[in-house]
Amino acid sequence: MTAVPSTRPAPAGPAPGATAPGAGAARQAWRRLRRRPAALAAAGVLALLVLLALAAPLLAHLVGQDPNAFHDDLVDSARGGVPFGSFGDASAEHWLGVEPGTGRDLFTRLLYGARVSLLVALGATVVQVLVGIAAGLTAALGNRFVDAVVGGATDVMIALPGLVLGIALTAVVPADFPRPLLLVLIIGLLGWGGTARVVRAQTLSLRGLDFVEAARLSGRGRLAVARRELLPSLAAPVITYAAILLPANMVTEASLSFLGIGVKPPTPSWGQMLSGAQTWFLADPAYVLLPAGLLFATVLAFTVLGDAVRAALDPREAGRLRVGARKARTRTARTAPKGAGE
Amino acid sequence: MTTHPVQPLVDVTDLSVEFPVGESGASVRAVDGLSFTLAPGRALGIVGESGSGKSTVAAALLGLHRDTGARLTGTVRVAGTDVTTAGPAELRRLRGGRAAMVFQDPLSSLDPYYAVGDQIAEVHRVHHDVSRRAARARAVEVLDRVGIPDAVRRSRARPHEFSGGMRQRALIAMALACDPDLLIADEPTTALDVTVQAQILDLLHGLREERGLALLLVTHDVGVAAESVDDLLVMKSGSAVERGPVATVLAAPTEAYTRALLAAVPRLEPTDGAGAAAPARAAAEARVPAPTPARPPAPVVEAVDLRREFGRGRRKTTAVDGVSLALAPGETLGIVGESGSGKSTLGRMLVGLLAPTAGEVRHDGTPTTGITAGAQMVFQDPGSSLNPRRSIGESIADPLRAAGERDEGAVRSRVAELLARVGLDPTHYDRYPHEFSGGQRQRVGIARALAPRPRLIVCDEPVSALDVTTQAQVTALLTELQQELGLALVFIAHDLAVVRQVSDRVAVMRQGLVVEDGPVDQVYGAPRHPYTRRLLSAVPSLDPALAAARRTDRSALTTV
Amino acid sequence: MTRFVLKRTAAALLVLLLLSAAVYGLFYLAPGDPARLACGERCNPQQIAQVREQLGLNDPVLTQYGHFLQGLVTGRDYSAGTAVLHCDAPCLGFSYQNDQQVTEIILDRLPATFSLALGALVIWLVIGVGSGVLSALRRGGLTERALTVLTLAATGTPVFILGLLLLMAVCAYLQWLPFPTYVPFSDDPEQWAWNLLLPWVTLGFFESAKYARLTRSSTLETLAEDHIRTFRAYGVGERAVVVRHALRGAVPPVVALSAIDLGTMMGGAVLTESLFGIPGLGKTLIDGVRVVDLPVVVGVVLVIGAAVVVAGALADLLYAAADRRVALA
Amino acid sequence: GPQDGSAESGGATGAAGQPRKGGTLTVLNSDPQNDFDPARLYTSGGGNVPSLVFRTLTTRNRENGAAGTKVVPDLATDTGRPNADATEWTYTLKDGLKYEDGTPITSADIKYGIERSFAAELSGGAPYLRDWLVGGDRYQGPYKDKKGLDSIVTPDARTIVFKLRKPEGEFPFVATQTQFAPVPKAKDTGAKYEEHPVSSGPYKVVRNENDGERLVLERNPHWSEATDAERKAYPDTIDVRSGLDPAVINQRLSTSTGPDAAAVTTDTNLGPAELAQITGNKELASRVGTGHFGYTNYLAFNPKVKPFDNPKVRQAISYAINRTSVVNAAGGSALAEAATTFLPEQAAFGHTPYDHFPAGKAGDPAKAKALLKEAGFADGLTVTLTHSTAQNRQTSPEVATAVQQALAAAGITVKLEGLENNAFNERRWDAKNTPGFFISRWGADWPSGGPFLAPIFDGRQIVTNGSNYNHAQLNDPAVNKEIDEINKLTDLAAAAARWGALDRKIGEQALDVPLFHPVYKRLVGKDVKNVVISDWTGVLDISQVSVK
Ligand SMILES: Nc1ncnc2c1ncn2[C@@H]1O[C@H](COP(=O)(O)OP(=O)(O)OP(=O)(O)O)[C@@H](O)[C@H]1O
Ligand SMILES: Nc1ncnc2c1ncn2[C@@H]1O[C@H](COP(=O)(O)OP(=O)(O)OP(=O)(O)O)[C@@H](O)[C@H]1O
Ligand SMILES: [Mg+2]
Ligand SMILES: [Mg+2]
Repeated sequence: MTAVPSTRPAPAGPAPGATAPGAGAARQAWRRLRRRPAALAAAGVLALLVLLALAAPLLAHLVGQDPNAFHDDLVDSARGGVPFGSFGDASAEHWLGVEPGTGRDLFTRLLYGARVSLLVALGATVVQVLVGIAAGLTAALGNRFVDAVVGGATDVMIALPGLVLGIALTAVVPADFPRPLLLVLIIGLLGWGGTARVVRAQTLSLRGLDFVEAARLSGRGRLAVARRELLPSLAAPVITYAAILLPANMVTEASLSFLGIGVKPPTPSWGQMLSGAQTWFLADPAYVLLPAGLLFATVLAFTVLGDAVRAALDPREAGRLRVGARKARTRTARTAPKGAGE
Repeated sequence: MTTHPVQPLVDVTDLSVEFPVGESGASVRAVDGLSFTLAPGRALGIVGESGSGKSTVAAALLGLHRDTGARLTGTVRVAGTDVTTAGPAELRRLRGGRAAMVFQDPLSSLDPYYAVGDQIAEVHRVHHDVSRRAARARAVEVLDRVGIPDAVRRSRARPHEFSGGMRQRALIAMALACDPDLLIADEPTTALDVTVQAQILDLLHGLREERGLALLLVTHDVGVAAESVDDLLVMKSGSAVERGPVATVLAAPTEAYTRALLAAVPRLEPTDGAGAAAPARAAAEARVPAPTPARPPAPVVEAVDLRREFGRGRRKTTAVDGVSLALAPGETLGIVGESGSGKSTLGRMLVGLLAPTAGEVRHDGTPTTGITAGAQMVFQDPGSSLNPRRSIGESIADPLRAAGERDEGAVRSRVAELLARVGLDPTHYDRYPHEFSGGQRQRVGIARALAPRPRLIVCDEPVSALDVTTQAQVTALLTELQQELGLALVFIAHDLAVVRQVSDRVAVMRQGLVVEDGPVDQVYGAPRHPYTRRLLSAVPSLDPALAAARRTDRSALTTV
Repeated sequence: MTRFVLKRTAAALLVLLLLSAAVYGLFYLAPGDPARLACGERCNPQQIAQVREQLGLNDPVLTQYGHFLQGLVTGRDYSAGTAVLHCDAPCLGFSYQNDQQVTEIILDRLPATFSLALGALVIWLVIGVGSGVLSALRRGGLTERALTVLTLAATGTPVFILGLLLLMAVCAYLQWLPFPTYVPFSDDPEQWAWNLLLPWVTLGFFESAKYARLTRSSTLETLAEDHIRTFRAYGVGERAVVVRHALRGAVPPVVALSAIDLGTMMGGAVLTESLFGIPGLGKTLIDGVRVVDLPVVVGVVLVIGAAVVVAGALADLLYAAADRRVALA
Repeated sequence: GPQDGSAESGGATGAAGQPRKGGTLTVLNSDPQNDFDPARLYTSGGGNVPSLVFRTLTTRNRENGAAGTKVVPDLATDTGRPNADATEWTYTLKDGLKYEDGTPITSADIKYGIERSFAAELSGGAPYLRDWLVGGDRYQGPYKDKKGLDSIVTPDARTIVFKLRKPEGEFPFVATQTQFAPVPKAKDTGAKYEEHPVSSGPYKVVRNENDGERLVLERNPHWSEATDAERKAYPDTIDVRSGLDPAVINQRLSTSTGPDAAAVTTDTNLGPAELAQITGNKELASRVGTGHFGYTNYLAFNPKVKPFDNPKVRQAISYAINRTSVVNAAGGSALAEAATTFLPEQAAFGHTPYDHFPAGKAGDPAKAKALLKEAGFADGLTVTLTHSTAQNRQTSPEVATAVQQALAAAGITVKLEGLENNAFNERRWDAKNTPGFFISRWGADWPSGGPFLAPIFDGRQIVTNGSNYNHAQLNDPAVNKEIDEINKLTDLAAAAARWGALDRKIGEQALDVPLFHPVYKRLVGKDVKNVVISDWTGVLDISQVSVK
């Protein structure tokens, strides 16, 4: 095969290893993604969850259950309200059994809970990522002073305990302010430090690259350069990081519920169910295992998918195992410090 | 050193290497039925354009393809070991113990976290059952041998504290530490500038003479090979096209491919014969009016006592230290000098990417600060000068859009026009950089520089990362464009031969200062500054006999 | 180096100032009247007024904050009824809920928090880095997958559930260990360790997945670097290559993250502390927030802030030490 | 008291056999003994442990059940001798009373102890002394006001006389509070006193770490059994470990291994989940002590807020309530007993049964709808219910949702307003800003109807610049007068009957909807004997427990 056009100066075919012509970056990433069965499975699980969450009212209607309706007849009041039957009194009516104490239908509550949990976790992640990118870019592109200020703000945010902020916020925001949004804000505003750090580091290393300089020469303003040249390159590390943040946010939502700053009852969320279920795992294991299992599956799926997306976005992982030289050449040109010469 | 003289040290028969690529099943055949032998103590050079499979062969000799998914067929015997079938332990003994490899990139080939001496000692201890202390002593000894001054102290330094040349010496020292019979050097000097390159080549030569090492030198620079080897093997697309004693192959190539390859090599000698770019330069030269003292045209760009410092306090370096120059329309100024002499810094100040600490830059007579539309730049590394995540069309269209062009059709047609102009398929607007070869990417870079119709283009080492044939194409394109558009060009390179081919005038830089400047023929023909003379003598020659003579010259010069 | 330290210190002081101001501000918003809470159940209005006066809550917030800052620099006096208590500079204030100087409270609680964080650090480094390396070595294999799922299981389970499960399994069901009660190191180092084992494992396990992933990806990244090829080409065995050279590349990010995590954990791993009854700062903070004990909350938040800043600087230093290519800014 | 910090309440079996002296009793608690100063503890005595260290003029009768609601002498020879109109109470100290250091206890020490409780530095404690003693409302405590409180007179070292502003027939109950414990002036270290309070009881403090997180008590050699009829003091050592998670405490008690076999808790109840497990296990069930403490959880109305000004609306809600759901939300029938009266179901309170708006087990939505229609809300009604977000199963979201569901059946849409616990308490006790409809609860400071009804329904106790417990701001001269009359009685049985009748009468106005009375269930370790649970505290009496 011909690796590089030899003496022929005329237009030549694509270089070796190139994918089919005309494919956009996104399409190529998708193609790489498609080759990973684990990623596809993860995406499938997530899609199913989202679908179920979206269709919660419909499904609840179909199975004929109201997630908030009490069923006092299904729980044993003398024994702390534990459901009568085994496995949370699962039955043809209540597929996954009922909640201890209230006898509310667990299946529909889990469905509705998914809405809140996914919404809060995704929302918080979006906030963290957006604020993190903004802060990271500002720090990296601004002067020393700006960098120091943003760095300080990051430290302040990391050190502020979520509980103090949460309680203070719940006190000032009006009672009818939507709780999920409040949770998104609390978790999001406290958790952007990591993203900011990642973005800052990445931007610093990208800033001096030739293509960024070339873009500056084209006469574009700073912002336009940052948006067009830097942002796309930040996608991979940010996605990786977001895949770590997302499950962490779900767990945080659970912990906040545990501390009483969660969503408003009777709206369920997995986190809230989990914190309520805490003590029930010996008396009524189903009550704990269901939300815990769902949370775990979601975390696993997000992680696997995140890993795969990051890999797919990284051209280095395009399937070529290099013995070395070619990659090395470009790399040194980028990162090698200017030697003093011999 | 105990091998039987009758048995070749390296015996490669019918070697093929295939790499799996892309989707299921597809593969690239990097080496295709190659056979050769290397006797103990001899030196074999493998030359060929980029991608011809040279590095793959070198790696195959040490079995480095194991577990990478590559498929090897044929036999490879090195120092009595069958590399394709040897067990892991045997292979480890071979690696380093019998045959040692020196890699192309000296910085990334050493572990940044450990002291250089420790790394050499570690490798030494793999092959010799000695104490840590003895291994350290050995490391110091070999470092001293390769000419690292103050080796005891320097052995404790980490790679980043070494300059490029020193690092390459350290890698050679690492190879020596294990007492191998064979040294495999894969482009050992590509990342270095000419003077350092000459030193390394001299070192290799000295070691061979001293220890009777066999050498397998992989390079795309025919000049480097000419200086250092006994036999030459020319590769193309994974197979050998020609082989024989170096003098014969260079002087009387039998294959057309070899002839083309040789023809593409830029020469230092003022021959107007071969060399793809030479005619172009001649034409350009003809256009430039002879120095007319009457009224010189207003210079396109003018540097007035430019200075630039980096860092503060003790770390302060003066990259450019008071440079003044001027460039007329249609003129090409070559800038040469060793690494770190301030060439890029100067170039970046000329286009406004970097603000000078003192002095000023004038475009068409008016002082400017910051970026000006009339000045563009072509970067050294085609890999990193294009955003891998944007299509090339978008990159080229950037200046047009920045200038306020909103009509999509107009943008596209202008980009197509530019692509055609630099010799690319005009329909490739939506392709991404990685779908192009190095030379093609450099063309894209040039097209982007042309887009805002600049009056000045600063080319910072535009061809250093390309192999000779591609190099020739790109230089030819540049001169052609200049001629056609009346551009002023600043051409930065450390390759003196290339500079000679394209430039009208040349400036030699050293430590931020222009030590000599003038018309090319004058500077190359009768260098006044000793530094210029040293630079020129370091350029490898295609004639092995001349190379030997130069080597003697050099040792004389450096002892001065 | 001195420059670095000076600059960092100045920046740290600024951060701490901002933090204390932020906490004062937030408290202004937070519900709960400190005087009423300090006074106790069913205090009558006169009593509350007395307590409010006593706590200095009648001053404007800014004055209160000023007093706080002044106390930091010069120390303050507090009335304890029979005598006047002097709180030496840096005085973080006096908690009327606890009748103790905040500095004392923090010093009392710090050992427990520190014990918990340090042990957890060891666990997450061992589990996280260990499994990270193992999965880098066995990439694509069954071991890697099993490790990934295991560490993710730990991360995907809220720490209060994880801890409770462990506690029930180990102490109640299997009865391998008695139920842990915190024993200070100074009392009995051996008991200290035994009693902290479960909290360590809980927290360490919970955090480990993050480290496993970080280690794995950094190790893989380093393995793809050119210098690794050098050592392979010189016959260095695969294990030595990974452990001596590739793992080294994972050290800086792991160190940096550990430093940050340790820093924030100085504020106490609230849930773990309360589950296992460890008298640490986290619980102190939560209780402080609940009863609106401003001096305690400000004090603990400042400790966290200081730890975060110090950890950040330390991470930078370690980074620079591990990789001299990175200059100290 | 109005809050839950002192949640205490009688009768478990524990290990069989005769109690003997010796051994170490471990106490596993969730809340540390932050306050260990007698001046700062509330009426319930701060979770029982302090009563091992502080003796008071009178004390609770340490017996199971209803007998435990009686007040008996402690340091004093009797429960107090009132003058004719019960405005002056005289006590005489027993002979041979000593502190842990052997010095004698005098009446001046008791006076000093009470005076300390007026100091702002030592805030806390109940309001009664301040409200009742002559000059109590202005006294600033012995640190600011060295002269002392004139209304406490100590004619000799064994006699002490209290002068009250108005008749208080229940003064002996108040004299059980730790404020009536002697404090030697010479040993007073102000706010630091709690680190090592000087013991007058059977045990003294030998270790007090982290502000009461770890307490170790050992025998006080100077305590004499002869002077103390109430405290048994079987164990040699009491080791209190607090700061534990409630789930962990209960699990440890149920596993009962090692020192946990001789362990009790003074602050952690069994939750519903634990109860579900335990009821199936005979051995465990035998170790559960059940107690009743005078507490009522109710829905409170503020008639100043529309539509709660309309009695028909309040009645409709009373009819609609589903007490089965509410009880389940509070942990099931074993942990909560459905209530229709405001007074707890104990004779000491004067409980008189009534159910003015019978809702049955599951509520009567039809009746509720009818009443709403009469009130002009034929198309239903939307109201806001304020509750706390604390996970306490008392004023918590669980209870609120149960109410919400029940009212939904009657066409009342309930919007929930969950407040952080501090904010919730501030709101519900803020006269100017009381929510129209909220979940509340009230507990007795001593087993009598007085402290139960007076703060809630006495019009003179409406407080506009502090905590107001009269949520309905009821100011009915007839009610006020009756309260004054009952307070004059020193015959407690007669008083109880009248409190009961008053409760029944007020109940007709539907100013609140009684929901349930909580029941306390607590586990003890398997070696714990002599578990005594009085109806006064509702929880086991630590002074009676033996571990041998
Ligand atoms: N690991 C690999 N996987 C797939 N293809 C590879 C791999 N290594 C090399 N190739 C391909 O094999 C061919 C020969 O590569 P090789 O690196 O040996 O060339 P070379 O002659 O050394 O080139 P250069 O001068 O650029 O170093 C090229 O087309 C290259 O793209
Ligand atoms: N951004 C920078 N910060 C600090 N020092 C710099 C910077 N850029 C260049 N230098 C220093 O300025 C000097 C000149 O660098 P410059 O890049 O101009 O050299 P060059 O001649 O282009 O070398 P090369 O041939 O390696 O490209 C070097 O000593 C280099 O270390
Ligand atoms: Mg190569
Ligand atoms: Mg340069």
